[in-house]
Amino acid sequence: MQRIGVFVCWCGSNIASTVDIDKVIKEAKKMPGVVHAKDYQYMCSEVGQNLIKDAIKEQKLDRVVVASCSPRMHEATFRKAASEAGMNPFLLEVANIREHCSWVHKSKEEGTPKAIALVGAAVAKVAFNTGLISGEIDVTPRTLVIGGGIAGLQAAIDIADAGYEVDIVEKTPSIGGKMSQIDKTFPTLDCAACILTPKMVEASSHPNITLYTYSEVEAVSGYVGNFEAIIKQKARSVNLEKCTGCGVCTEKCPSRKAKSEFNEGLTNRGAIYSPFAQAVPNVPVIDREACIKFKTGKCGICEKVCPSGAIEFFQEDTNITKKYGAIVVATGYDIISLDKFGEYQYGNHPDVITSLEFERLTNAAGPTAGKLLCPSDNRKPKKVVFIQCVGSRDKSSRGKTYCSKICCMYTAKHAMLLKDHYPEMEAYVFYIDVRTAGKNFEEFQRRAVEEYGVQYIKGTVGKIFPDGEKLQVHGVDALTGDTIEIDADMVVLAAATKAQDDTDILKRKLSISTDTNNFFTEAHAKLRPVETHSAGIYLAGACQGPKDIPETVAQASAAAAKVIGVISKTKLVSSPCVSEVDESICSGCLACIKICPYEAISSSTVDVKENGKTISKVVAKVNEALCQGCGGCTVACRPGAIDLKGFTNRQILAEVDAICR
Amino acid sequence: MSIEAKEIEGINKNKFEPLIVAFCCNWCSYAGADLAGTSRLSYPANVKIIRVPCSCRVSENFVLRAFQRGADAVVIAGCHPGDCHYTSGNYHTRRRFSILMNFLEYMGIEKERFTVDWISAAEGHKFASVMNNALEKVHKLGPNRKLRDDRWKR
Amino acid sequence: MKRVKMFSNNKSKELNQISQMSGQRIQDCIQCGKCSASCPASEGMDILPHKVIRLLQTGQLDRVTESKTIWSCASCFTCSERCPRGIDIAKVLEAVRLTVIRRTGESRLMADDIFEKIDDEMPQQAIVSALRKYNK
Amino acid sequence: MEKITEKIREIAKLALENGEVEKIIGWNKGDTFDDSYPVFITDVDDADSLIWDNFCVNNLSKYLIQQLKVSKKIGVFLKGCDSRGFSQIVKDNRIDRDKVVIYGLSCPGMIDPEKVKKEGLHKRLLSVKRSGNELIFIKKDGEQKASAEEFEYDKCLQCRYPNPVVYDQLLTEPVDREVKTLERFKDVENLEALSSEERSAYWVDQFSKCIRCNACRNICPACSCEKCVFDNEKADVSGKAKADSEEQFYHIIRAYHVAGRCVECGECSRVCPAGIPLHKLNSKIIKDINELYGDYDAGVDPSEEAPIGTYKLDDSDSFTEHGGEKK
Amino acid sequence: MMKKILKNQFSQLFSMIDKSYELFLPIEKEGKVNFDLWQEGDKVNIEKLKTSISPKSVIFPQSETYLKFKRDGKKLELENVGGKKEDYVLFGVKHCDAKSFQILDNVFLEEPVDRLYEERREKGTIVSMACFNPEETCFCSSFGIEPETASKEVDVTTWDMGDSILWNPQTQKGEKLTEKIKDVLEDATEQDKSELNALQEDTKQKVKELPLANIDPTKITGELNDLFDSKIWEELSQRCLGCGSCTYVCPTCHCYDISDFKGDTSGERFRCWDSCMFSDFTLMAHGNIRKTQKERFRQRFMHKLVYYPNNHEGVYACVGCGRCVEKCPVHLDIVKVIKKLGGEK
Repeated sequence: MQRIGVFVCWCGSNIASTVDIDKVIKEAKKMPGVVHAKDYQYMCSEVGQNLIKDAIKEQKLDRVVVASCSPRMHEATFRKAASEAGMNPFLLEVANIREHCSWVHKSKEEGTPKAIALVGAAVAKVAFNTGLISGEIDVTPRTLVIGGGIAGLQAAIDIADAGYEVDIVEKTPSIGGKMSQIDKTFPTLDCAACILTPKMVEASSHPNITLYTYSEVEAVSGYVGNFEAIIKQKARSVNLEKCTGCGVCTEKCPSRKAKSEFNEGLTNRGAIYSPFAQAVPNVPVIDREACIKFKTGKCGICEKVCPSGAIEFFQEDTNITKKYGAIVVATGYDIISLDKFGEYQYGNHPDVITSLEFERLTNAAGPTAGKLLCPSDNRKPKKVVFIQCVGSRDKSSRGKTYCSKICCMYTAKHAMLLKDHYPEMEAYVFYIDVRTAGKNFEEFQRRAVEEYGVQYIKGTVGKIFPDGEKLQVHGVDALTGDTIEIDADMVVLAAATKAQDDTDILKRKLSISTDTNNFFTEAHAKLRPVETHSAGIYLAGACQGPKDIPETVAQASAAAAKVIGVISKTKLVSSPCVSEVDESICSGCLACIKICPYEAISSSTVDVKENGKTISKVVAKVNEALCQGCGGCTVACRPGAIDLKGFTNRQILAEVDAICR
Repeated sequence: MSIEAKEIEGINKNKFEPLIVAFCCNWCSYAGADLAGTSRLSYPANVKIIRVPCSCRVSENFVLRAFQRGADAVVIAGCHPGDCHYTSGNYHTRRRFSILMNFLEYMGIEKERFTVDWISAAEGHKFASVMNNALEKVHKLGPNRKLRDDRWKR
Repeated sequence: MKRVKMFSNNKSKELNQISQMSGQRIQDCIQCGKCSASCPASEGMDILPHKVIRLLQTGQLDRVTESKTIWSCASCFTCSERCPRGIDIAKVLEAVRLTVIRRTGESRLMADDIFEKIDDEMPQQAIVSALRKYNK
Repeated sequence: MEKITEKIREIAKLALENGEVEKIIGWNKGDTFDDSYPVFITDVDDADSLIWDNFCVNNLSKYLIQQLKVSKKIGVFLKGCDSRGFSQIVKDNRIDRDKVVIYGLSCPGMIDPEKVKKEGLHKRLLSVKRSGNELIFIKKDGEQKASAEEFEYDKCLQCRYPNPVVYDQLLTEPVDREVKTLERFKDVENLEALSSEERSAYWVDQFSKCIRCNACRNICPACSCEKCVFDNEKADVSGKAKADSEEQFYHIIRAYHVAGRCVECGECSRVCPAGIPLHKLNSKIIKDINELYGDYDAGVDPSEEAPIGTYKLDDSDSFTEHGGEKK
Repeated sequence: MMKKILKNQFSQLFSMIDKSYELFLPIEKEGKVNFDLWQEGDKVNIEKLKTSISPKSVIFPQSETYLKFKRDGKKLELENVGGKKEDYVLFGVKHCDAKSFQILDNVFLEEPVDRLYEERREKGTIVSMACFNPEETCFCSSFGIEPETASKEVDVTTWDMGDSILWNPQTQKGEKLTEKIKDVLEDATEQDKSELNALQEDTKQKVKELPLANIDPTKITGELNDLFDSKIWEELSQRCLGCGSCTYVCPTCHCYDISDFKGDTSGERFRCWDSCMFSDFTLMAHGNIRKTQKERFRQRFMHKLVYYPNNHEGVYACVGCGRCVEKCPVHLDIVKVIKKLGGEK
């Protein structure tokens, strides 16, 4: 028979006012196995905790029940106290008689019996508790950062600076991401390149950072502290070591059909190309779809002209397998396709462009060397119309229900820059609402209106009619109620942001979750904003939801801090409340494997003695480090061979019985 | 006090004191119950909560045992689909108990005695109202004799 | 300009009727003006479609029923197509027209009168939508 | 059927002789007309005792679980329903398909001795032969003919898979029986139509007959666990007393455990000494699964994912008041 | 003195008995006939040869609570319950089943006497019914039972003569019952008796022709150890499912398990049928002594055909009722064992 001690907390009047403490104590003493019952005003106080500790020692208690507030509140506190008194902390259970009892019931008539029932349940359960030992996991002090945009770079650099190895895996030939395409940044208007490129260089030159550009994460297995990732390095066809980045090959390449991704298709590039001047690594890559050599076997000019013999047509995709302690997902965002928005003529008329294209057109390193010219005939526009919320806040199938968050600000920026460079130009902005929450944002947007005279129109555009070189923009001013016509030279569409298309694939590789808009979901909207539900995997930047650069950088550093918190430990403590298999009962049907969201269960073959003969049989095996203790497997297991420590079938049934008295 | 609670109060006057066993997942519904408490929403004392890590930990054995031991209704509450702390647990809950609920009804146990619902950690009100509804239904139905083990005295 | 008592919660029965008849969630409108901007018949209107919705939001049904707008609407459904909030404005206007007609209780166009009204120039849809609008 | 019996014997001999298999599992004939029982043959000479007749109702595939622990390769004869049971056992990872040679037998429908007895035909009955849809009862005192339909097991009249769904060698011409698909869930619908009071009364009455012999469990091809939860002390659910609630618990859990795995062989009902229509439990679950998650026939297509143990994001949660809405 | 009752007076007869006894009759529900407490309106079926469950369930119920306990704080109260207080009549028992009662008596009434069983036996008045229509699965003759005659083991023997039954009390209990129902009884005529003889002769013939008539347990000879180690156990048990249907329908099987039902403050200790075929039958703290179905299977039949006869001057613990022959899901019945163990190929 156990020696169970019950400790009832008054929580001042919080519990005592609607629960007759003495009665609870009296009843508790009658409960099977209970040898000691005490109450105190504040069990969580030092005095209260000592009460428990002393009783454990003096009364030789081997189980403890504390009836107090929610276990989510103080279970840890009391278990710590118990272990300080030399008892295994998992031999203590908490009966929640505050949140679940005294606070929801008005009278002692109601509260007292329920409190007794809840204590009874806890006593019944604790009788079956067993001392559990937390496991220890080794930690690989290396981090995998997926995505080489500003978020990935920031996180990587922060982690690397703390003295830990980081690998960055970037899909495209160069790190830098969306930010590298941007001309200037709000609200300070300093040039994006000027603040980004140093970070890119730092990342590439940092002794602790390894870059895998033109690479993708093929598969991820393992668990916090011990992930194993397979990284696919796509064939670059150019030797990273040999290439000096002189750029001769890219100039001489005869194929000029491919659209430049970096310039949003406003210019063409060669089959062998490096995305942009400041690309890191500054080593070109051969686009095999476009390359004549690969299509026809002839050509090979780049090979001839290359002074350092770096061209290697024979290269093939290679897989690298590495171990990591933590993972940062920083895969960024994309913008929606505009085919469904026929009324704006995007794609039909070259002078209707997206904001990102506009960035390129105003960028000194862009196709027009920074001069704002109409793509149609390179004339200088006189009237430019900006349309916001193209697909944002859109419940129809054409767009996204959420606010893309950054458009208001960058549109203000665009309009302002435009007026700044070409005061004679007219800038019109159609908006539904202007949202400028953020440090110095409102001021920034107002400057566009008040100092630069950008014309803001509350309303939107119904249709655009191409009319010679002009674009007839038919809109409405919702405030005056007038329909408006503007003969514009250029229309800039603030297309909605969206999650990357391959989010789903990555999500499955990492077994993390996404929200209805396909952005990765954080563990808790407020309190765990950079964690995912899978321990050791963190989120940074727009892959978690639309963000501007300051927020992205902030979250990246936050993720870095979280990562360091993990990999700085040599060992991790794993919760002992995990599933365990009774091999003598397990039939090896492996129904549990299908249920487990963490791939914590695998099949293993064991030799068992069955009436004399030794036969090998298949059984389920739980990887305690992977198991998060949801208990799904225990229910999937028909014979009840798998049980969940801390929440065993016996314990829960005992609670049920106790409650039903 | 919520309207439902008021109504229940009225019914409580009569002798029948139902027993409701509620299995709540640690991350959403149990926290929701805590919130109900912190926000002093009242629901009747007939509801007794058992804490499980995830709604998918609730085995059909537990449900039946509760009925055997004289529970008048059983409630299972978990995170909303898509919000499961363990990413997919509640999806399994949803299938298992869709089947079990229909099956118990087929056995002659009134559907109203078995509730499964999604209650997030932020839905203290929902927790209270779900419990109150469950109780209201049970009051309409009266005590549960089906599946009940006569040898078990309550 | 007349002063309206805003957001008087006493939504008239008819207003509910309108959202019921149309099956549209009027409260979803964020006044972007897309409907008005894309309306081909807006010249003939005294109140633009987005304003109609706004007035309905604020419970000023009468200002809508009195307006020309509801009769100048060609039921071409462009607004419905383009509305980013997925509101079928045409349906809403249709519902308003119905309410008016139910009040007065007589159709403005009888099926029998159609034939003499037909001329070969007139597109089929015009007749159909005319009947749809004026005959209840 | 005699012809096929011959075939069976040859094949068994051959397989044993050339060492293709170590053991053959088939049927033998006993003393009474309906006594066709499972037999395990390792010796070529015993092959001649094998038979195939109207009473080979036993599904031999479940024996493979035990037998394959000691044998490397086994040959087994399977009917349509048996083959579904076999596939399910393979799917449940209890046996290795490659260790089995399946000789498929298309089944004309097995004869229910109870029905024979009801007609009083069992007296002095020596054997029952079948030609087409006609049965010939051979008795000490002359013969008697009758239509097979009247004597087949109810479950056979409902059979949708008379031909094996998996086999290495088919020993018979495929048969095709027209099935009244509408009647598949008739029993269930009839019960569903009742009030919950009536339903509960019905089942309480049925279960009160249960003597806890576990025949339903032990014959069931889906009940292939090494140790059943009801034999597992730790699970704390096994009550041996003859008490209503215990029986109800047992049968509800058993039906629930075979959810999505029941192959509708109807053996549970056949073997129940108390005559409880246990298949009505499984049918209900099958019906619901089909309605909720799409038609699924256990043990037919191994590649198809079983409906329990998996999920779809847009599964409806019929039970919540607000339906299957996802956040 | 032999009596006679017309069948059209049965309902009268039953309600008469019902006045002073609890009356157990073979009652038909959904085609299945079993012995059950008779209530007005029940469908009584005395033709049915084999009830699904043998009438042992009346003198030895499947589950019987015999001890109740109550806990108050740390105090424990105990109370003996169970057994049988009311007199009862068990009507329509066939000879094979009647014989089985004797076999059970040998077990339960030997020292130490089983209180519950003893009570049930004392309170019971057994009325048997001879049978004239043995079935293909019957082999009671193999155990010296003459189904058509009056069996010694019962208080009253009856014969079904078609529109009437003949009634022959054999013990005091029998006489006492006869006295209580004399109003419906009339004396049997000579003609009745000659008809009876005819029927009995006819039955003797039928029995000889039964397919299982030639089953002979006495062929089982030889050293106990040899029988124990016989290879047939391996061979036969292969196909045993390990279910308990044979045990639970068997009129002579009498193993039971003792178990507690624990309530909160109260609970009860009960005994219930158990089957030596179940894997956990001999499960003990150190493990299971009968590891495979072979051992369990062997135990069951060695007990019936060897151990029991050895301990009870040659009486076999089988009465040839043939229920196992009918009910075994895989036709693995005692007949096959007797044959094999008797040396048949």
